[in-house]
Amino acid sequence: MTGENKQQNSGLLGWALFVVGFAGALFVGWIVFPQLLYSTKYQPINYNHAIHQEEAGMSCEDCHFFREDGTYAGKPKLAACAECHSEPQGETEDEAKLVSEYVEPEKEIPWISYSRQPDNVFFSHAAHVKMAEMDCTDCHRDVEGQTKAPPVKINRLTGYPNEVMKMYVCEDCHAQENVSNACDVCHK
Amino acid sequence: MSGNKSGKLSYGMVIDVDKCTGCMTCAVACQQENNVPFREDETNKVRSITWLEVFYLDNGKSYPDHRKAYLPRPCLQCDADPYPPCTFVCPVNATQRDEETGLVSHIPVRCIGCRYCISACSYHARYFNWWDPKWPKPMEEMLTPEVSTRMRGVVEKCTFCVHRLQLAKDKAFAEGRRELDDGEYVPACVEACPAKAMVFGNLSDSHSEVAKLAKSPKAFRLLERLGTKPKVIYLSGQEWIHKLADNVI
Amino acid sequence: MDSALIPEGVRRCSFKAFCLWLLVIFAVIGWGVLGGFLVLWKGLNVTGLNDYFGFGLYITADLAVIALGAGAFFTGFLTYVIGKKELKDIINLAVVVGFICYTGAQLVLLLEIGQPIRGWFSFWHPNVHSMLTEVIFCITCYTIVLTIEFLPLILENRQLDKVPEFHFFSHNLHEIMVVFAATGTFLSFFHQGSLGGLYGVMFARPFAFREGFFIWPWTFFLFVASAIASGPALTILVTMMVQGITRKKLVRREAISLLAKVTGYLLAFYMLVKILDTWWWATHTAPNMGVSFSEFFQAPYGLWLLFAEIVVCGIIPAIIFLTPKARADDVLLIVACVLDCAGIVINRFVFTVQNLALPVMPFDRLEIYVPTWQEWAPTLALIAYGALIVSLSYRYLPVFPRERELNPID
Amino acid sequence: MKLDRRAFVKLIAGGVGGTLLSPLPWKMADDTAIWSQNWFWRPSPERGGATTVNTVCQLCPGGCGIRVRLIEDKNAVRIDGNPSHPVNQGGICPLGASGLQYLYGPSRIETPLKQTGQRGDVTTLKPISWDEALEILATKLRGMRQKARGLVCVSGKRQGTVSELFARFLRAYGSPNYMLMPAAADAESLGMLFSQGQSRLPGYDLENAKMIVSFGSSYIEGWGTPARMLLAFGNWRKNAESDQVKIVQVETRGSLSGSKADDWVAVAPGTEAAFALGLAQVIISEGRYDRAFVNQYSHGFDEFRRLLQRNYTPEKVTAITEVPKEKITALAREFAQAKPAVALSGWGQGRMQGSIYDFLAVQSLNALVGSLHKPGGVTRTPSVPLAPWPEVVLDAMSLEGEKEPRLDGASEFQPPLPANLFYNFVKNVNEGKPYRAQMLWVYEANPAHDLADVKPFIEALSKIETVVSFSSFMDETTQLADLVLPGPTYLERLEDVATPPGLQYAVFGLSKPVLMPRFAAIHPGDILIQLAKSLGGGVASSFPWSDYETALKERVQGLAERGSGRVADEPGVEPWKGGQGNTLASNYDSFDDLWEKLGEHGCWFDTSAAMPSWDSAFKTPSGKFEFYSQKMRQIGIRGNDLTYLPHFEQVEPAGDPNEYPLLLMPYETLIITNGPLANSPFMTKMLFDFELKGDDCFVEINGKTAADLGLKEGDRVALQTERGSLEARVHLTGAARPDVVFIPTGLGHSGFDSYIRGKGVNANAILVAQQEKVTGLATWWGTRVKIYKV
Repeated sequence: MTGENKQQNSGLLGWALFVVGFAGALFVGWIVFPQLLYSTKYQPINYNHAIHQEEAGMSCEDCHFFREDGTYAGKPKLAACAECHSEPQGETEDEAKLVSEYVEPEKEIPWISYSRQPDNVFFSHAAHVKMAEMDCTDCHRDVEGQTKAPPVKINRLTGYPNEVMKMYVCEDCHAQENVSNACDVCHK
Repeated sequence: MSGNKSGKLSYGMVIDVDKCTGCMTCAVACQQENNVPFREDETNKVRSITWLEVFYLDNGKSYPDHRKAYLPRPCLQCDADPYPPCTFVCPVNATQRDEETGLVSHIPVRCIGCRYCISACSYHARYFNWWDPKWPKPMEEMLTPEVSTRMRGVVEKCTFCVHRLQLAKDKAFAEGRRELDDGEYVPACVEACPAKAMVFGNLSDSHSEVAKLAKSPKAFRLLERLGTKPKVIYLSGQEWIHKLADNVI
Repeated sequence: MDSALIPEGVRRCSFKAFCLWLLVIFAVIGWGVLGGFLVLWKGLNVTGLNDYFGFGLYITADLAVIALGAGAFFTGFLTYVIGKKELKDIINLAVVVGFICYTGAQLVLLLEIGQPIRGWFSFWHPNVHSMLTEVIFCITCYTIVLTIEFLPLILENRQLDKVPEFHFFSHNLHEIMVVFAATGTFLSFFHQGSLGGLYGVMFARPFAFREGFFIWPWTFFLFVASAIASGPALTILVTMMVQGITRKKLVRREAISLLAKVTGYLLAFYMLVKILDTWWWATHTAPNMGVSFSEFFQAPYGLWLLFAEIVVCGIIPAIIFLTPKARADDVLLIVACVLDCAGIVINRFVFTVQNLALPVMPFDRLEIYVPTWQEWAPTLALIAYGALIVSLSYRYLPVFPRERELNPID
Repeated sequence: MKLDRRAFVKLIAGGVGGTLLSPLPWKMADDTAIWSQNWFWRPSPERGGATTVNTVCQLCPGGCGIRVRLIEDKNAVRIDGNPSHPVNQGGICPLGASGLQYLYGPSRIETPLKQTGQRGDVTTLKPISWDEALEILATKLRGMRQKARGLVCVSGKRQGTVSELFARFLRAYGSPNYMLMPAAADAESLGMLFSQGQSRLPGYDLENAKMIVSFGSSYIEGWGTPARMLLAFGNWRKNAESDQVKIVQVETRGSLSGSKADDWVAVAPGTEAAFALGLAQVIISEGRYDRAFVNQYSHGFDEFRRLLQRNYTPEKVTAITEVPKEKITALAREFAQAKPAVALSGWGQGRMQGSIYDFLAVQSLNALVGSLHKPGGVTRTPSVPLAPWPEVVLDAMSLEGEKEPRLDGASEFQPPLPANLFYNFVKNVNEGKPYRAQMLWVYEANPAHDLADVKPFIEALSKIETVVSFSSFMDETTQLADLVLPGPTYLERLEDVATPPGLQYAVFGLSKPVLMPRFAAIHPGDILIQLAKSLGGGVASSFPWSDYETALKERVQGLAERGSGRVADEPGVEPWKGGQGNTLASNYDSFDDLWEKLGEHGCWFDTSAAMPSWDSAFKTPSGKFEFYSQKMRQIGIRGNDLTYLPHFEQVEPAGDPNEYPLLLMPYETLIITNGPLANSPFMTKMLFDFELKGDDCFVEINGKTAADLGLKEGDRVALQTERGSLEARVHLTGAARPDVVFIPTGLGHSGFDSYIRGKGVNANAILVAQQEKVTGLATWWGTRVKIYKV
């Protein structure tokens, strides 16, 4: 190999390496990193939204309702489940677990919340649902017809599930809708 | 009115110093409401967190002409133009004056603990967490969920119980109302005051009790000459108390 | 042992003696690190700070060293922008001192804030209205500039210079140093001014507050003036100290005298402006806020501080600097430099501590601030850190370009 | 092929470029920002639905209506005033507002404890089961039944069904020794008996008064019912300038009550009564008294007038009180003119028994201006029409006990003198006469700390074999107990709360458990019922109920039967308005309805019986108000004319003036709690640093006196009296009278938790109580002291 060739080759090789580094970093950044960032947790019981809606004929508000003082109750308490599930309603393993591990010993089910905001955040469901007339699915996953409770992806760094809304999302929407973005509108 | 942006809401407080009996209930109610931490020894007053501090005043005379009074001091929620002294200086936007309500907020999780705001406030209304707050085990159960607990190394201060405004709004929204009625939002100190020496409301509403009281000839503000424009207005019929409120040469 | 690292053609003390010297320095630094560690581990409760004194020794030290670090930008400005070539003798040292001051300040600042791991929030969530944001941005940028300015000097080390890339790089850096000098001047000029603003904007604190014209441009230029009137004094002082310790003449006396003369003019100008500022403040600003001048000075923060700052550490050194005979005298020159530097420290102390100690509400009381050893130790370690960098630089880098010429071996 | 430096740099450059174009750095920065805001050891308060439950506060006898805010029905997170409650109308006091710090307090006792080692050693107080604890107690009681008189009960609660059950138990068991913690009420009930013929407590219609003269009463610092007094004060100050209620504070110390009054009359120590008599003298000699009342409804006016003329002319009163006579005259005229005007008595917070004559002097002043049983004046606290329980079944042994003298010797007087001579009791136990005290029960009281002149009491404890504490907290008395039976706190138990002291209308409060008891505590009422059953005989028959709730309901039946009054279910009711005719319609129709509503709202009140009619007002021999007390004579108290007339007796403070040149006076404030509890952390936090600094408390002293003694602000001094010495720091203040040292009470705890333990000193340790010759009631307003720098 002549010196010139060597030079050329090494130049090409250099650029190739640049591309390798570039592509590798993109791969790590876009594909590997998100995998590494989250751990997966499973709900204590696989809740079947579809069956409650379709077969039990329940509406969303039966479980996800506003309290009298305007605060939002979120997930139902065990007492609500126990109304129907005092004994297993079917053959599934989850059903048996529900009754034996939670309903009978009167232990609240430790549901993992997909989108619960941290302590220092006040989120008014009333403001968004009643006033701004937003749909639940504007922020939350659509659970209609869902037969399986999806696993919860938890950010290893922050400790929050990936569906928890970030502040910039709130800010952007507030700015867009011309709603106050003052800190104390949401923080406490 | 100050040149900064003010909405039709301007929450303020009137404290009648003559009615105040110095019972400290306001301060205790505040600590309970806002999860204010406490330590075994709180006698170093320059390191003790009391969102609502009660100052001791006396007329400087001796027996039997001696008279004293107590002056409760929440955060005065200054309206100064264009910014309150404290929010102006914060490098990280952890404290801010809400232009719609006039409330001065402080977000401890954003705070980096530089204490510039503490230095800027002439009323000592801001407090630094010199220690990690700790509650003896069972006492964690009495913490109010509406107010997040703080951590070592951040500043905190009275927010006029802004979480109560959030809750009141929640209730109003759920009932389909956008506006709050008078008295729906009241800070814990005002609610607790047994002598009803504290009145809270919207200073921009000329019909509100606070707005009327604020115009009383007995009304004064602390350090009026500094131009901080506090939204906490004091009342007293006593000259010596007025004299202690502001530096006048 | 380390002779391979020492620049060619100069004489240095024995490695043993140098190690002994470093040992002393490391002892102080170790003590400072321990103090700093305690602050980070246990929190700021180990300091003498409290809710009255949100700022204390750390901030005083920070402000003082940043002001004193102005020697770097100003000497650079004189050398490269104005073209005072004589000052090339001293410019390297000025840059080293500036680098020490700015990096040291940042380290202390890390201890000073309650949440060091959130310190970077001022970049992530900046409040553009805050003077502190401005200061933090400028200091960070200027630290980078100073590092870049320091870099070619480091690369001129005998061993490093052998690496062709380094040689090439440092050579090129030298070529464009004027750009960095200008950038540094610009940045430093602005943040020295905004440092003054840091206090001037605290309108609820009558001691520091100035009104209207006296905020802008007055306070701004006042603080710039105070920095450039004292920074070069530190540069001179360090030079004289290095010369004294090494018992060598490293810089031509003309260079020192020239810098001293310029410092003298600047100090005189600063004093004039400062006195005017004090007079207006005492007779107009303060009374408008309901405070009398005498109320500002309560024991132990008495009028002696003002006297010390203006007369002892201001007018006297200015006279020495401006009197050709006096500034030609080494002892008098050192005295003047020490006084000048002390003056700036007093000034920053007064704005930091006395400002906060004074009761603003009439029923409030005067509090006294006593720093704990956990505050003193890192502060002194900051000085030791300076000594370390200067020592290492002097030993291994060609800091004084005329050293060989002035101290020929044999 | 070699990877040279250049190539490597390119690889890195590519990597950096790619990374910057990926979300990695930005997401990392953002998540790091969030991570840096999370502090995992920071408590995260329980979230969930909030409810508010009404109940009644029992931290002091005030019985304010409170609302407890609960999260998920289990975490109590706030206590505030119930706006519907007539007494406090939504207000609350610092003690009440910090109530959760008692519920969740670290000094709560979780199980019954038994002293297994030396008494007083807390480390050997070992947990035992409830069964074992009750068995120990029952066995002991069975064993000493023959000498039932040896059982003594000290209750800190003067009213309410639980206290009544204790009294009932003692009676059924056969012991006459049911004692109460001493208080001004002891003198008040005697004074009411002597002047009006009925042992009732005065009720003040303060809300309607135009002028108030307080004789040493800390009217805004804990006298009466704190929240009610603070509310009343706010209302007095609400009026327009022209219509202001005038408040005069007659007191030696420049207290907050004095500063907040329109006028502070700084009398010489202990001479408030003389000042009252001086006012009376001016009013009579100038003919400004209420002739209609005096002529029709009073007895002994002439004797009273002659006494005043002789001994209490302005000149003479000036000599005693050191108040200029012009001031006496002017104030007397004003007091007679301002109708209605009322004079308050009861020193400080009303914890001192005081002198019967002091009470009579002030009450006579009220009578003179016609403020007795009139709106804006003083009447008597109405009784609540509770149904009586069945009579106590007395068996042979309890009949034996009936005949025994009480340990305090109160029965040496002709019955029915309902005196509570606690200091006689302490003295007699120490002297072992007339018989030995074997077992002491302590309920809702902490005498080992709270009793003024506490040392003789502690000594007396060592003479008693068994001490049983019913406290929920590790207080000083409980530390000295042999057996501890911790009750549930007020937020976890059912209990009635009687009409608070000083109120002019009837109130019946019902506190109920707002949350599950945190520990396995048994209600003292239930303990008594169980104990009685296990003792059998008359004792068991006297406690026929299955549990306390049944016993309580039986009494509340009486309210339902009466059918008057109403449950406080709406805010804004001002029961004092409209005077006599203000009878509010009742809002319940049956017992069940009443019980349910009481549970929901916490309070029943009745304004219909606010003022007695003139023919039922006085049960004296003369049927009138007696300036000259024939009732005393009738009871069998012997003496000269002066004995039966209100007069001023100078009490010489204990101690030799040469050795102890200064006077030590205790004072009480609202922010340092007295009584069975110690300060909550929230309250202690609010003390100024000239009240408490580190572990040192401060005594107030005048600058001049300090200069004489060479003392500076903050100097540490020893305070020495005949009883002993304490160390404190001095605070120089113009509020202190020269030559008097003022010391706060309520500090210096050795029990409770680390938030209060060891802070300050207990003033009670060096005070000397002195007993009135005629009644045996004790005063301790002043003790001679010497102080010196240490």
